[in-house]
Amino acid sequence: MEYSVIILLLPLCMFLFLGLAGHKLSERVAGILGTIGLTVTTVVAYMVAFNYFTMPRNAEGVFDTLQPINLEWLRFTEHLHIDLGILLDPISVMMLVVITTVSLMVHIYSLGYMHGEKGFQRYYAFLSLFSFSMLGLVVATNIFQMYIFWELVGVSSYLLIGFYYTKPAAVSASKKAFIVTRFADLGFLIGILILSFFTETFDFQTLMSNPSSLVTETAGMTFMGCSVAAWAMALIFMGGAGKSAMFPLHIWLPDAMEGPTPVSALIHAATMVVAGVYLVARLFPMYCAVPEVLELITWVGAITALYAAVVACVQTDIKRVLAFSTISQIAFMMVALGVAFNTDLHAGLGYMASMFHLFTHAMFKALLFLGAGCIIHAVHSNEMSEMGNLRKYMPVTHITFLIACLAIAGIPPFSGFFSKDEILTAAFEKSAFWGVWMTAVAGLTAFYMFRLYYRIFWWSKPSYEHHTPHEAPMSMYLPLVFLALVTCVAGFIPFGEFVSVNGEAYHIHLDWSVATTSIIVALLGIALATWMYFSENTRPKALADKFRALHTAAYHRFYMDELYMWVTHKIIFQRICRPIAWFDRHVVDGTMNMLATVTNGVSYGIRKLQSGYIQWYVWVFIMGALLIAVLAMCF
Amino acid sequence: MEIPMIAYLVVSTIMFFAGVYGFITRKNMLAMLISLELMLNAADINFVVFNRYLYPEAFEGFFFTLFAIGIAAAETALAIAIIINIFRHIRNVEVRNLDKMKY
Amino acid sequence: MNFLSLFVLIPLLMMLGLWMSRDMKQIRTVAVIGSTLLLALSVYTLVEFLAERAAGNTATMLFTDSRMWYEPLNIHYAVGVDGVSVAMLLLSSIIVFAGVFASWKIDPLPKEFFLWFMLLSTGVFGFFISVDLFTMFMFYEVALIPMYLLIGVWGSGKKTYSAMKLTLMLMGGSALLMIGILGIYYQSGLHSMNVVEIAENGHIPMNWQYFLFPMTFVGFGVLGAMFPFHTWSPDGHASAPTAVSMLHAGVLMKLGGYGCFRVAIYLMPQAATELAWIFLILTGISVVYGAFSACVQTDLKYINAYSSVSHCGLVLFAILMLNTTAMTGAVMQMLSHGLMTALFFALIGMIYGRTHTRDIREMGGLMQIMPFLSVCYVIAGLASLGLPGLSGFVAEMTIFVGSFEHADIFRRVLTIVACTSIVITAVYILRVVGKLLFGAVQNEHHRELTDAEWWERLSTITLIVCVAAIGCFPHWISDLIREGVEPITNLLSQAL
Amino acid sequence: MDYSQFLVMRGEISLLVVFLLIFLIDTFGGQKSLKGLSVAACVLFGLHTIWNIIPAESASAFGGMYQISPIASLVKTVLNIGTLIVLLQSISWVDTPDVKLRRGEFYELLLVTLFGMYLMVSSGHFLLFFIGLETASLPMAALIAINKKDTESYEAGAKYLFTAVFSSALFLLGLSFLYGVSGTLYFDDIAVNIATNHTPLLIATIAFVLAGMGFKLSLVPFHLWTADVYQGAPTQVTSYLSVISKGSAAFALMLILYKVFSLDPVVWQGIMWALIVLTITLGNLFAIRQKNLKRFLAFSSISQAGYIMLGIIAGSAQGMTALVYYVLVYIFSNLAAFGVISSIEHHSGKVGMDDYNGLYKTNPKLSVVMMLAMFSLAGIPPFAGFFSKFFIFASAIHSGFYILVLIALLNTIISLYYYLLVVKAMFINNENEGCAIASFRSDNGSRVSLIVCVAGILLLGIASCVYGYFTDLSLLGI
Repeated sequence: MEYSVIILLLPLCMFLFLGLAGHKLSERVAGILGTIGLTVTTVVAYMVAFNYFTMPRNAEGVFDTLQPINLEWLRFTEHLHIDLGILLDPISVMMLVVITTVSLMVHIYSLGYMHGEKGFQRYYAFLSLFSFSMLGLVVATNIFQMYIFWELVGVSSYLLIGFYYTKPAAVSASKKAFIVTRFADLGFLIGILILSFFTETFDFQTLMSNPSSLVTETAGMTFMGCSVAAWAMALIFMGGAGKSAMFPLHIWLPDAMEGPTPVSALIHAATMVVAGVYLVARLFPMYCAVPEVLELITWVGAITALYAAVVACVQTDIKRVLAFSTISQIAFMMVALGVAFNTDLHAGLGYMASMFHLFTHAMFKALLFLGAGCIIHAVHSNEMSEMGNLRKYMPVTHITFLIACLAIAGIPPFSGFFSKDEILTAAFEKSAFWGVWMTAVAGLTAFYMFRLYYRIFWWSKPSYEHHTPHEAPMSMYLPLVFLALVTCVAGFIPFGEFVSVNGEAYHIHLDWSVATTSIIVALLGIALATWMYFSENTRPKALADKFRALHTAAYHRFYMDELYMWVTHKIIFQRICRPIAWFDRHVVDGTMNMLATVTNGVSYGIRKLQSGYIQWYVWVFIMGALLIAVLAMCF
Repeated sequence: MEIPMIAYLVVSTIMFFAGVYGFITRKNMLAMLISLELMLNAADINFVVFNRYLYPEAFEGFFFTLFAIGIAAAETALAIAIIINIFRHIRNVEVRNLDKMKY
Repeated sequence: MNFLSLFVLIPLLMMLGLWMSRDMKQIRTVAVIGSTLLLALSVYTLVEFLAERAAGNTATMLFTDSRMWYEPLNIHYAVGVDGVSVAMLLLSSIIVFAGVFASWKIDPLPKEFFLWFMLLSTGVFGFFISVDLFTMFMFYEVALIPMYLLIGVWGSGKKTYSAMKLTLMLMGGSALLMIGILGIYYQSGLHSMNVVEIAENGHIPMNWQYFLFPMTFVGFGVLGAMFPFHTWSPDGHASAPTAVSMLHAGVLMKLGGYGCFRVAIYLMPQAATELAWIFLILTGISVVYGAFSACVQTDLKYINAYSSVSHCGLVLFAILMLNTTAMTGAVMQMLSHGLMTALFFALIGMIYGRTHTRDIREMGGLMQIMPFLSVCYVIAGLASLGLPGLSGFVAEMTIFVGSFEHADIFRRVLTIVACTSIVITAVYILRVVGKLLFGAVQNEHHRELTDAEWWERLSTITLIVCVAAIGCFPHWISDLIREGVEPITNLLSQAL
Repeated sequence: MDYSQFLVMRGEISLLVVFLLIFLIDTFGGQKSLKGLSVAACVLFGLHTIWNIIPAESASAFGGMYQISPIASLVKTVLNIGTLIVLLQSISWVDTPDVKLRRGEFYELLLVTLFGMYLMVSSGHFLLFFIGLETASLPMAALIAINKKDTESYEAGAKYLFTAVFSSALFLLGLSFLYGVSGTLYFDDIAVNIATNHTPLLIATIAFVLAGMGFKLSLVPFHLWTADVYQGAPTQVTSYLSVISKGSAAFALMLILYKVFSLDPVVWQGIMWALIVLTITLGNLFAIRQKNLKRFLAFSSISQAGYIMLGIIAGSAQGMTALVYYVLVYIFSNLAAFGVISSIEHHSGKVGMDDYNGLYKTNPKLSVVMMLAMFSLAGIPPFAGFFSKFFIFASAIHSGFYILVLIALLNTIISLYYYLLVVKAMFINNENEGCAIASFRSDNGSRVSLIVCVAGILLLGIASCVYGYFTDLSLLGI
C-alpha cells in the first residue's frame, strides 16, 4: 500500500505551501485549499483502512503488519538507526481513520469559526502541520520516529495554543504546555536510550517479535531498587503521561484551552492527547513483560480519572469542564491498558477496550468541543454564568450536544456506553476494587456532563439583550451533525473484530451485570444533575457552602498549578538559576578579573624600585651580583 | 722576605669594596668617581698580582692592566665632562638632584 | 598548487581588493564576490571529496599537499581535509557569506572592518585546512587577534573591557597550546609537525602525555568555552558587532572543539582515555550551568552567549566520550550550533539595530512589527531547543545515543544530566520568544520600525535553509563526518 | 708579523673607513657640506653594509685574539642593518637646532660604539673583548648626553655612565679572578684550563661576568638604569641603544658562555634561569603602567631581552640561530616603533601614550606601522615576531626548559596587554579635544626606514629562507 505515503506527504506540502505562500493568498482560498488537501488525505486514509481490514487474515488469524515504506534517515551505529516509514497494523490504521476524520471536521468547522480572524492562513498551515505530525506519529515504524513526530506534535500544539499571540494568557499557556510536555519527553528520551541500548534496536516489529528481550537483556540489573527494564518502560510511560495529561503532568491541558476552540477539539480532545495511550498500546507486549509498570499505569490512570472528574464537577468555564472530562476519559483508557495484565485474548480485553474507547471518545469529545465552540461563538463567553436556556436559540447544537453527553455518560445505545462498558468489565476482571472505583468515576462523569448540559441549555433564562444568540453557520453545524451520527452508530461497530490485544478476532459481548450497574450509576448521576441544575435554584450554592473546603479546593484544581508555580519560580529560578548566574559573574568571572587586578596592583607596588637614584640602582646591582654568586655557589 | 700573594689580594678586595661603599654612600659625584677609580684599580691590582705570582712566564696580566688604566682615564674624562655640564645647569654636583626621571 | 590553498588565498586577495577599493559600493562588491567564491569553493571541495571517497580513496586526509617551509624544524605548509574539516569549511564559508550581508551597513570605517573580518576568516580557513601543527597554531592565532579590534572599534557597550578580556583569555589558552604543540613535536620522536604522521607513527611517552594532553585540551578548551574558562564569551559576544558575533560564536568557538578533537585526542589517545573523566565533569558542568545561567539573563546576547556555553560544552562533552557516534554527534553539533547561533546573533543584531536595546524587558510584541525577523527568530529558537527537522535535534540525539553507549554508570549519569539541558533550553528559549516576540507591544515607538531589508533577509534565509537542510537530511552529513572520525576512534580503540 | 691578517678584519676596516671619511667631512668640510653630512653618512654606511653583506669564513688573527666566524659576521650585518635604519631615522633630527652643531660628533660616536660592538662579537681574547665593551659603552654615554641643553639628556648620560663604569669594574674583577684561575685570557685556553678545577672563585667569576653583560642587556636586577636612560636620551639614541647595543651584547654574552664556560653549562644555566624569569616578569610588570612611550618601550625591551636570553640558555646551535633571528626581527619591530615615536616627537613633541589617542584618524599610516610593530613585538602571527618567538621557545623547549617557557608564555599575555594598550589608544580611543596630534607628512628618511621595517615585519616570517640561512651559518660553529 505504498500510496499510503500520500497521507503524510499531502499535509506536509500543504503546510509548506500555506506557510510560505499563505500570506499571499486570500483567506477563503487558503482555507478551502487546506480543507481540500485534508479531504483527499481522509479519503486515502479510508481507502487504506478499507483495503487493510478487507485483507485476508494470516495463519494465526491476525492481520499482517505491513511496512509499505521504511527509509533509513540517520544511522547512529550498525544496529541503531532512525528510519522514517509507515507501519500499518490494526491500531495505526484505526488511528489514521480517527485522526483524519476529526481533523477534516475541524478543518470544515474552522472555515466558519475562524472566519475573519487575523492570521487565518497561518492557522490552516499549523493545522496541516499538526495533521502531518500526528499521522506520522501513529504510523511510526520505530520508537525514534515516534519520538520525532512526538516532538513535532508538541510544537504544533505550542503554535496553535499560542495562536492568539497578542494575548498574554495564550502565550503563557502555550509555553506551559510545551515545557511540561518537554519535561515528560525527557523521560521518554532517556527511556528510549535505555531501551535501545539493551535491545539494540528502535524498530517496533523487532521489539515486538521478542517482547521480553529487554527484560532478559537487563536481567539482574537494578537501579535504585527497581529493575532497569522497569525504569526504561516507566520512563517511556512518563513521556506518554505528559502528552496524555496524566496526573501530575496534567496541568498544561486546562490552560491549553486558551487556543481556538476547534484546535482544542482536534488536539486537546481527540488526537494528540491520546498519543500517550497509543504509545502504551503500541508497546503493550513489552509492558506486559514488566507488570509492576502496568500496576503503576493503572494507579496513575485511576487517580487521574477521579481527580479530573471531581475537578470537572465545579469548574465554571465550559471549556475547562470539557478539558477535565477529557483528562478523565483518557485516564479511563490508561486504566484499561493497565488492567490488561497479559496478551492473551481474554485477559487483554482492556487493550481492546481502551482502543475502542479511544475511538468513540475521539468522536464525541470532538463533538462536544465543537458544540462548545458554537456556543462560545454565539455567546462570546466561556463562562456558564453567561449562558442558559440556549436550546431555544441553537437547536442543532443542542441536540448534538445532548447526544454527546449521553454518549460520554455511558447511556446506551450511544457509542460511549459500549466502550466504557468494556473498560469497566476489564477493570472488574482485574479486581473488584478497580471496577468499583472506575464505576464511581463513570457516575461522576455522567453528573458533571449533565451539569454542563443543563447549565448551558436549560437553567434560567439570562437576558441576551445586547444580542440574541443564533445558530452557527452551516460550515459549523454540519460537522456537528456528522459527528453526532457517528456517535450514535459507532457503538455497533464490531470493534474487536479489527483491533484486539493479539490481533485475533474478538467478539464483543456485553457483560450485563457490569453494564446494568454502570447504567444505573450513570442514571443516578444524571438524576442528581437534573435535580440540581435543571432549572435555576439555590441547591448548588447550598451544597457548595456545605462542602466549602472541598469545593474551593476542587475549584482551584487542588492547587496543583500553584504547586508547580512555586517549584518552578521559587525553587528553580530563585534558588538555582539566579545563584548560578551570580556565581558566574562574581566568582568565575571575578577570579579572572582578580588576576588582572592583582597584576596591576603588584606593578603599582613595585614601582618604587625604580627610585631614580643612581646609588640605589648600583646597590641593587651589586647585591644582585653577589646574591647570584652566593646562590650559584650553594647549588 | 717575600710578601705572600694573599696579602695583595686582601688589599685589593678591601679597595674594591671600599670603592663600592664609597660609590653608594657619597653625595658628591666627584667622590663617586673617585670610588669608581678605586674599584677599577683594585681589579688591576688583582691582574698584576696573579701575573706576578701565578703565571710569571707571560705578561698578559700586565698588558691588560695597562689597557684598563687607559680606559679608566678615558672614562674619567667623560665623567668629568658630564659632571661639568651638570654643574653648569644646577650649580652643584649633588647626585641626589639627578632624579627627574623615576618610577 | 593544491586548490585547498585557495581558501587562504581568496581572503588575502579580498583584503588586497578591499585595501584598494574606494567607496562603499566597491567594498561591498569585493566582499560579496569573495565570500561567494569561498562558498562555491567549499561546496566544490565537498563534491570533490565525496567523489574521491566514492572512488574508494580511503586515505585519512584527501587533497593533501605538503611544501617544506622551515627546513631546520621540518615545518611544512601542509594542507589536507577529511570529512570533519570539509564540514567545518562548509560551515565557515556559509557563515562568512551570511556575515558579509549581515554587516551590509557597517559603520564607521567599513573598509577596515571588512579587512579585519577577512583576516579573521583567513585564519579560520587556514586552521581547518592545515594538517601541520605549526601552521595550524599560526592560523589559530591569526584568527584570534582581529577580534580585539573588531570588538574594540565596532563593538558596543563596555567594548574595550570585553575585547581585552577576550583577547587575553584566548591568548592564555594559546600559551598553553604552544607548550603542548612544542612538547608533542619534541616528544613524539619523529621530528615532524604533521598531525597524521605523528598520530600514525609517533609514540609520545605516557608521562609526557599526562602533561601535554591537559595543556592542549585546556588550550583549545578555552576557545571552546569550557567551564571555568568561558567567561570571555558572554562579555565578548555581548559587545561584539553582529557579523563578528556570528563568525565568533559560529566558527571561532568551533576551532576549540576541532582542535581538541584533531590535536589533543588524535595525537594523545592514551592520555585522552585516562584523563577524559576530569574534563567530562567540567564539560558536563558547563552544559547544565550555561543553560541555567541563560534562564535568568535579560540581555538577548547574554542569553545566547550562555546558551552557546551550554551547546559548545555539549560538543566537548561528546568529543570526550571517545566513540564514533558521540564524536560524530559532536561535529554535527558544531555545525548545527554554528549555524543556528550565527542565525541568532544575526537576528539579534538586526533587532538591536532597530530597537537600540537588547533588554527583553523593554521589548515585546515584535511579531506584529517585524514579522519576518520574528518568524526567523522563532525558527532559530526551535532549532536551538532541538526540534526535529532542524539541525539541533539530529546533533543532540546523535550525541546522546553515542554517549549512552558507554557501559559505566558514571558516563551514563553524566549523559542523563546532559539530557536535562534540552528541557532547560526549552525554558529559556520560550521565555525569550514569549517576552520578545509575543504579547503586547511594550514600546509604542517600536511601531514605526521596519522589517528586514533584502540583505538581511538573504543572510538569515541562507542560514535557515542550511539549518533545515541538515535537520531534514542528516544522513549524508553524518556519514561524511563519521568517516572522518573513524581513524581517531580506531586509534582510541588501540589505545584501550 | 704579516699585515695580511688585517684583511680578516674586513668589516672593522671598512667601518673605520666610513668613520674616517665622516670625520674628514665633519672637520674640513664647510658649513655647506655639513648639510649633506647626514645623507652622506647614510650612503657611506649603506655601502659599508653591502660590502660586508657576504659572511666571512671562520678565521682568526693576531694569535687568536681576533676571531671571526660566519655567524659572527652575520651578526655584524644584522647590526649594520639596524644602524642604517637608525641613521635614516635621524636624518631630520640632526638638523634640529640643539644638535645641529654636534651633528658630526653624533655620527662619529655612533660609529665608534658600533666598532666596539664589532670587536666584542668577534674577539677571541678578553682584552679585546674588554676594549670592545668599553668602546661600545663610553661613547654611548656621550651620545646620550649629546643634547647639552636638555636636563633629562645629561641626567640620563650621568646615570648611564656611572652604572656602566660600575658594571665594567665588576666585570673587570670577574676577569681578574678568571685570570687567576685559568692563567690565560684566551677564550679557548680558558675553556680548556677551567675544565679541570671548579673553584667557587670560578663561579663568582661567572656571576660577575654575567652581571657585567647583564648591564648592557639590561637584565633584572642590572636593569634599573634602562628606563631612565631610554627616557632621557634623544629618541634616535634610545632606539640605537635599545636594539643595536642590546643585540650585540646578547651575542657577545652567548659567545662567552658558549666558548669559555661551555664545559659546565649547568652552573650558568641555573643562574640564567632565574635571571630570565626575573627579567621577563619584572619588565612586564613595570611596563604595564608606563605612560611615556619611550619609558614604556624601555621596559618592553627589558622583557624582550629576557626572551632573547631563552636562546642562550638553550645552549645549542638552534638556540644561536633563534637568538640571531630574534635580534633581527626585534631590530625591525622595535625600530619601527621608535621610528614612529621619533617622527611624531619631531613634529608635535609628544611622547605620551594618551597623546596618541585617535591617532588613526589623523595619521593612519603611522598608526598602522605602530600597530604592526606592537603586534610583532607581542608575537602575533603572521608578523615576524610570532616566528622569532616560536623559534626561540622551540629552542628552549628542545633543551628541556618546559617550565621556563611556560612562565615566559604566560608573560606574553601581560605583554600583549600593554602592547594592545597602544593599539587601543590609536584605534579605539577618541582623540582628546584640542591637543590631538595633527596629521603631518614625515620626512623621507624616516619614511624609507619605516617602509624597510614594515617590509621586514611582514616578510621575515613568511620568507623562511632567512631562518634557514641563519641555521646554515650557525651550524658552521661560533
